[in-house]
Amino acid sequence: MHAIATHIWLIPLLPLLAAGVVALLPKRASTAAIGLATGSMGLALVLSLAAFLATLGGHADGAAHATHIGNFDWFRLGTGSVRLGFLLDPLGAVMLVMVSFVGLLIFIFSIGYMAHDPNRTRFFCFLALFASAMLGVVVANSLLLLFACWEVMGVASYLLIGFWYHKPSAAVAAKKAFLVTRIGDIGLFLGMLWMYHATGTLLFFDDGRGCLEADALTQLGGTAVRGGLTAATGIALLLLVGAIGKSGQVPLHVWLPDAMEGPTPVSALIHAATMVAAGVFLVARVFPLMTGGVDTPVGEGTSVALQAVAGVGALTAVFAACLAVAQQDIKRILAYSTVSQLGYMFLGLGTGGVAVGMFHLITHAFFKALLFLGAGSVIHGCHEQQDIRWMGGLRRLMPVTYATYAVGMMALAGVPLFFSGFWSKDEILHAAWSWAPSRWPFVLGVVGAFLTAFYMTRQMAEVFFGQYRGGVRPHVGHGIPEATHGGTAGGVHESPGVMTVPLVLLAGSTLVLGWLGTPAWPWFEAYLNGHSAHLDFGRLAAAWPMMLVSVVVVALGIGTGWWVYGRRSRVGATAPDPLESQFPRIFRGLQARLYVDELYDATVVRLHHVVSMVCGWMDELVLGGLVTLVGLGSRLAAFSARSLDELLVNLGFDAGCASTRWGGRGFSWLQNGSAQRYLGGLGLGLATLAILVLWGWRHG
Amino acid sequence: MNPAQPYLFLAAALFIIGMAGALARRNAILALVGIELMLNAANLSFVAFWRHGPHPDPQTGLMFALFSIAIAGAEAAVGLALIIALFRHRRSVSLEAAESLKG
Amino acid sequence: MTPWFLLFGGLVVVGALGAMALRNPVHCGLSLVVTFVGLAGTYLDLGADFLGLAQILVYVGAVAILLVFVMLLTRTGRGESPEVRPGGWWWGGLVAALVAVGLVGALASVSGWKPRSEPMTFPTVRDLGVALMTDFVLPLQLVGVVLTAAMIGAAILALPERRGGRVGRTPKGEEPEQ
Amino acid sequence: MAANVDQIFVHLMQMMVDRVPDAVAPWVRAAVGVGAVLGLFGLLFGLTTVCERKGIARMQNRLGPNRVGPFGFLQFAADGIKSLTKEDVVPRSADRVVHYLAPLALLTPVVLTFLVLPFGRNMVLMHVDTGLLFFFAAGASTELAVFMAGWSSRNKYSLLGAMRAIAQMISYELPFILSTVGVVMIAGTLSTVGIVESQAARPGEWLARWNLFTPWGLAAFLLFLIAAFAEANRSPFDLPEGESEIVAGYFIEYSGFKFALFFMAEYLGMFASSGMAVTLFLGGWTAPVAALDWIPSWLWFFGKLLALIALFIWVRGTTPRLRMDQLMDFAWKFMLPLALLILPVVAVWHYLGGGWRGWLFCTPVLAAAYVLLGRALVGRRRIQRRVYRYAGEGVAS
Amino acid sequence: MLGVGIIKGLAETGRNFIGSYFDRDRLVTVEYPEQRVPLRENFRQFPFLVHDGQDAAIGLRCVACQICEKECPPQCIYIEKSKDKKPDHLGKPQFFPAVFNIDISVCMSCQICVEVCPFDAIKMDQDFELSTADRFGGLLLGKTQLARPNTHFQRIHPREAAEIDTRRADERQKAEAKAKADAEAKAKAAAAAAAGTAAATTTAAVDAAKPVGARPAPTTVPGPASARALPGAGAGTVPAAPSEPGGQV
Repeated sequence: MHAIATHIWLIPLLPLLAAGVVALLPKRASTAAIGLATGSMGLALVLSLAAFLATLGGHADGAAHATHIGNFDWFRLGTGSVRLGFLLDPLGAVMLVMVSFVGLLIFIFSIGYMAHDPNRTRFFCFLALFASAMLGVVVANSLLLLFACWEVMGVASYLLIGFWYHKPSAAVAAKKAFLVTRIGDIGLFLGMLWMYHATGTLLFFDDGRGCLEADALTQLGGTAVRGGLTAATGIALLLLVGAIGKSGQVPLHVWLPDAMEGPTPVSALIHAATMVAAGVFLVARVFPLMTGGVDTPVGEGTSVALQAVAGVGALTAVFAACLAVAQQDIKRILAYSTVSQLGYMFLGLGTGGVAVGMFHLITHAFFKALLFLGAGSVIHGCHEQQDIRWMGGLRRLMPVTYATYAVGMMALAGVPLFFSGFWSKDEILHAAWSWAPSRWPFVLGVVGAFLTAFYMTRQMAEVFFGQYRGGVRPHVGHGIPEATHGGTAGGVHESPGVMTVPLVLLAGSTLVLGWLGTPAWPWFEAYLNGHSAHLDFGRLAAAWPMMLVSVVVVALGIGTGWWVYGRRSRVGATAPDPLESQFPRIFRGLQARLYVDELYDATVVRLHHVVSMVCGWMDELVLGGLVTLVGLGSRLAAFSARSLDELLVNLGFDAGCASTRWGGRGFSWLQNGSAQRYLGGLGLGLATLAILVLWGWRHG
Repeated sequence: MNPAQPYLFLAAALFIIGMAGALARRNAILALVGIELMLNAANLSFVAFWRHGPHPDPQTGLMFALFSIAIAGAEAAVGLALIIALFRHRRSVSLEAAESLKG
Repeated sequence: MTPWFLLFGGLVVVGALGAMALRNPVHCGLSLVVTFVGLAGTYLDLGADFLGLAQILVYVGAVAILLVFVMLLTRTGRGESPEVRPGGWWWGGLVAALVAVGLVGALASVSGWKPRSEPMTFPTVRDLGVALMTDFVLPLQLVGVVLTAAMIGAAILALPERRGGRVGRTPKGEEPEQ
Repeated sequence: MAANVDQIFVHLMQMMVDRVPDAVAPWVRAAVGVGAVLGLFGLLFGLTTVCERKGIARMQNRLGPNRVGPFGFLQFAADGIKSLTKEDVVPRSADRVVHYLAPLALLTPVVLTFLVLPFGRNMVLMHVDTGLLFFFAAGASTELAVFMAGWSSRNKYSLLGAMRAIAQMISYELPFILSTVGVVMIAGTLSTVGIVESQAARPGEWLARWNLFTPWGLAAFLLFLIAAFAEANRSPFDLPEGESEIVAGYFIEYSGFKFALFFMAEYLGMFASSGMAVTLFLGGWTAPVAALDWIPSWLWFFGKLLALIALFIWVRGTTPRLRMDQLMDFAWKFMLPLALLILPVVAVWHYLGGGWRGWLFCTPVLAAAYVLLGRALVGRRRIQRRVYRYAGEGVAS
Repeated sequence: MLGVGIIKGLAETGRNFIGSYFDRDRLVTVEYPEQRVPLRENFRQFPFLVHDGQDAAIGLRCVACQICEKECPPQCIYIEKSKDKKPDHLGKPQFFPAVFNIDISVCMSCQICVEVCPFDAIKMDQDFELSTADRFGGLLLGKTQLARPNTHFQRIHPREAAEIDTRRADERQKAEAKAKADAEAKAKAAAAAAAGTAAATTTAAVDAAKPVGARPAPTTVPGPASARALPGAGAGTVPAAPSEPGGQV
């Protein structure tokens, strides 16, 4: 077991190698590319499972942290050297398994989904690149390495979102995603710099010297900065900004819905399971820092950072949920749902600590990937149609997709008992309930849960129930050649096996995962904290009232959803949405995303515009002026030099030249081209030399 | 009269004849012949000094003469090639024809 | 002053005078050959037999032929232009006389010549070979380089120039215009 | 008994020299030696001319001279007398002095080359340390004489013939000299006597160590022979005096005895180079097998010499005359590269100790070089069958 | 492979060289004075005069008609006719050449004189060893040097001589037969003259109806001519006409 720990760096390396090789392959070698990428992901999965087993083993001997650290010198810098390192601990192991498992399924799904896309070699190259970056973040033991993989992930997301670059909207969305996440990354970067400045190292655990270890934390906690903030909280907040940018929390969430322009597997992989989860993972990773260096028990997170995390999480959860309600595009609904669920994760982290947040992250990864892939299969089936108004009645047409989608929907909504979503959300609500500082997060969480259940049922009703409204419709293709499908009702048909198998697998795992974190047998939390879990139904009794509350809320959500949308299925594709008819203004507001984009345009973009205007003006006037000044000066100097030269030098100099020329002509007689005269001269020289030597020698 | 002197006188005579000829003859080839003679005069003096010199063991004189023969061969080849090139441009071989390089 | 020296010395002087004074350049070339043979004889007389034979091989075998060939190539030897510059001898003679005074003076006044103690051991060809390969290996290689350079240079100089700068004939093979 | 038969001529020489006062002894020794050699080879010259004509006749299924003397062997006397009696015509515009000197200038170096040939055990006229170099130095000056002959007779054909002869002799002088360097490297000395002794059978061994019995030796021997053919302007290389093309080459304007001198010089040149070939490659006067050592050494030398002369005649009887450019190509593009290649091969042979390992390495290298150079030389110019295109043929279809 | 051709060539000449010592007939040389190559029949060198019998003066066939002198391209024949005549082989008196010179240094042995001579008097000899010390007189051959007996002619040109002899024999026989017939005709003419005047008128009428050319009596055809069968295609009504021996067919 120990072997895999030291070679943990293999896991991110394999997909990276695959990406590199695929990058070199020509477009027509797509099968090889697919094989390589999927193979590398499969291998990564195997290694991750091995690593997971290793941490389980470590767990047995009760080590506080069954962690294995492998640090090495990246490059020597004078006396010191920049050190990087790889880390394997339960948190990382879990994430490794989740990322590689979900990634593999998504790879397999995209084989079918991208079958008709000519550029699929390039697609798989970017996917493999992204997978390796994500795995890199998970196993990184140094903030620097984490930041590097963080950036590669950003690039990969830009490439994947803008995969169909011939679509202007995709290109814009990719740029937007990249820029917004960059804003978050600046925060992360500043945090990193401050950390390095304060502790001198960026390694998390360096047997005592790491920045997340006791003495560094106490040192950070101790140094107070203006405004009563300790250095630890300052760094934590900055890191939080990075997490917010990457995970698409409220202020920086605008890019995530637009990122739906990319192919569905991309959305599934990046915007559901892994990338957005990276923000949460970052917070989980630097959690000791978050708690202000003081090891507070779970739940009473009083440190400012944690309060911020919880606040942001709660706010995002509700806000995104509201927006999700009014969306028409199937993928946009899921995108907003992801944003809100991430809000829940942050809420869980803020209130309940690492275990709660991570458990929801893992479960959410599985069922959100399931939902996205389901949506992908739906879109694929309806010939690239993404607007739910043109769908409907797919229950009969795409039975497998319907079934798996239903499982995902119930897990997301939080239907009790069988579905993992219920348990993880319940944990969060429980933690939020028992959170000391304030009750508001709990309230927002409950409202969010209700809204989640509502819009999911709305989506189910619109898509799977009623009549198929997609018969005659404007062709909304991605410009990729339309593959003609056989089948009924405008050619809708069930997706091929390679797409439905992952759906079934994910559905199965969604069902299974729930049991890991139930209050009765909190295996997940125990595993993370490193001690063993034992079955105890007593705790279940203690948590009973909270479970009851969430069940009621979910029931209410599904009920209203069914009441509004389920009873009378939508008549025509262009018929107004029932909500819209009742609260037109609110609905249209929500549909337009509460004008957040416009707000940003108005503020940030205009500010930027103004600043660039100023710079342009400044450059033109100040610098331009300077240059012209210099030009003038040199012309002046040239003029004066010429006049000086004219007067003073020439006259004197010419006279000198004349005399030398005269002398030259005199001597030129000597050199008249006759070789023999030169030889004669030589001879004379020799003779006089001989005579002189003779004379000197004789008399000397 | 040391043993090498007669050879040196012979070399001097050869040198003088060579120089006189080189200076007097108009034909470039014969100037070259004159130079060739001067070269051989130098060779002869080398060998004479080697033969009757104080320490003949390292054969430096002999070697020098040998190398100078090789070089003289190369020099003759290049000189004559020059003359051919000169002839091609000036249609005549006399040195008067090749006096454009002057002040 | 061995009899051989008188014979070969005579050959040398007569040949040299002939080479310089004869009217027909080809005759001058041939008398030059006589001087070369005479010189080879003196070398043999001086005990440098390898050098003498090399002298014959190089000069008589190659340089003389080269000289004569060039005379043919440049169509000399038909005595069209006066072979000697007017007043040429006078001027050449004067300089030569001056140099002669210098040289002979130097030679005559040499004194203090230490005769060699041990008897003269004539190097065999093997000794020369060994010397060439050990003490004089650098000059040997340099001579090789010089000879190659000279050969290439001579070839390029002698071959008729062409417009395209390529040595020798034009691609279509006809003679470039002279 | 065998020893003194072997040394019979040495004893004869000694007897003669003893009878003369010591002061004059070296001169007498030299005179007698040279006289003997010249007489012997003069006679051999005559016989060879006859043998050549009879041999070539026999090769061409005809009889050859058999009128003058028994089986025609006094034919050379008849030729000699004829050349003496013939009028010696000298063209008016010829350069009289040079025209007269040319045959002498040609004959003296050729005769000089006989000084260094070891005819038998300690039967060499000039035992000197640089024998081989002397041979080549003398050989090199024949070109000048050829030029003198060609130029002095003021005749376009003779000048052309001289130019061709000189070009050919210079081109073949390089392989001629280079091919012997291998032998010098192995023998370690330039003196011909040393070379012959290095090829004698070592006391223990039964087979002599002739250079011919080594791969590089064979290649060098062939190169030396071919170059010797060219130096003597014989057989395939007799373009300079190709009767059909330019009448008789550089000795057109010579008639009578001067022509005979040229003729003799050519033959003596042939004898000299085949003698040197025998010395260098066929082990001079050593017996091929130790057992046959009782046969006198000079008999071996002359036997081999006659064999080579027969080869000269044989080749003359078979090979057509080479064109000028073929001749030059052959020298510069085949003979020279091969000769240069032999040097490293000999070095490796020496390094490998010359046993079967030497053979294993040298033969393939030399064979490959021979084949490749041969193909490069001949290969390119595939002799195509002439294709006749008639006027209407190409255009119509 | 370079040099293979030469080796093959050497092998060939070597084989010739050695072979020549073992089997002599490889050698093509004819050692001239001792061995000679038999001359071809139509080899010709210079003309000679043929004479029948042994004595040239009598048997000389030439009748000095000087046709050959006129026809000879280099004009190297000089004939002077004799004043008196002598009987030829048919007994008819003919002239004979008093002087008959041929300058063989001029004659180019073109055989035109032989072709134009109606009397087969001049034929081409095969003797080529004619070198003489004297360039002018020696090469002008007189009548006596030119005359050769017919036997010599038969030896050097057997076939031609045979044809000519048979033809001359026929002429001789025909002449004799004609002479005999003349004699009989003369005798009968004398007898018939007396009784013939009456019968003459009847035979003249019959003669006018029969075509000319009917031969009274077939003559014996000599051996060689009959051997040549007339071309079958030509056999017409004409009975086998005796072919003119020696006539050009």
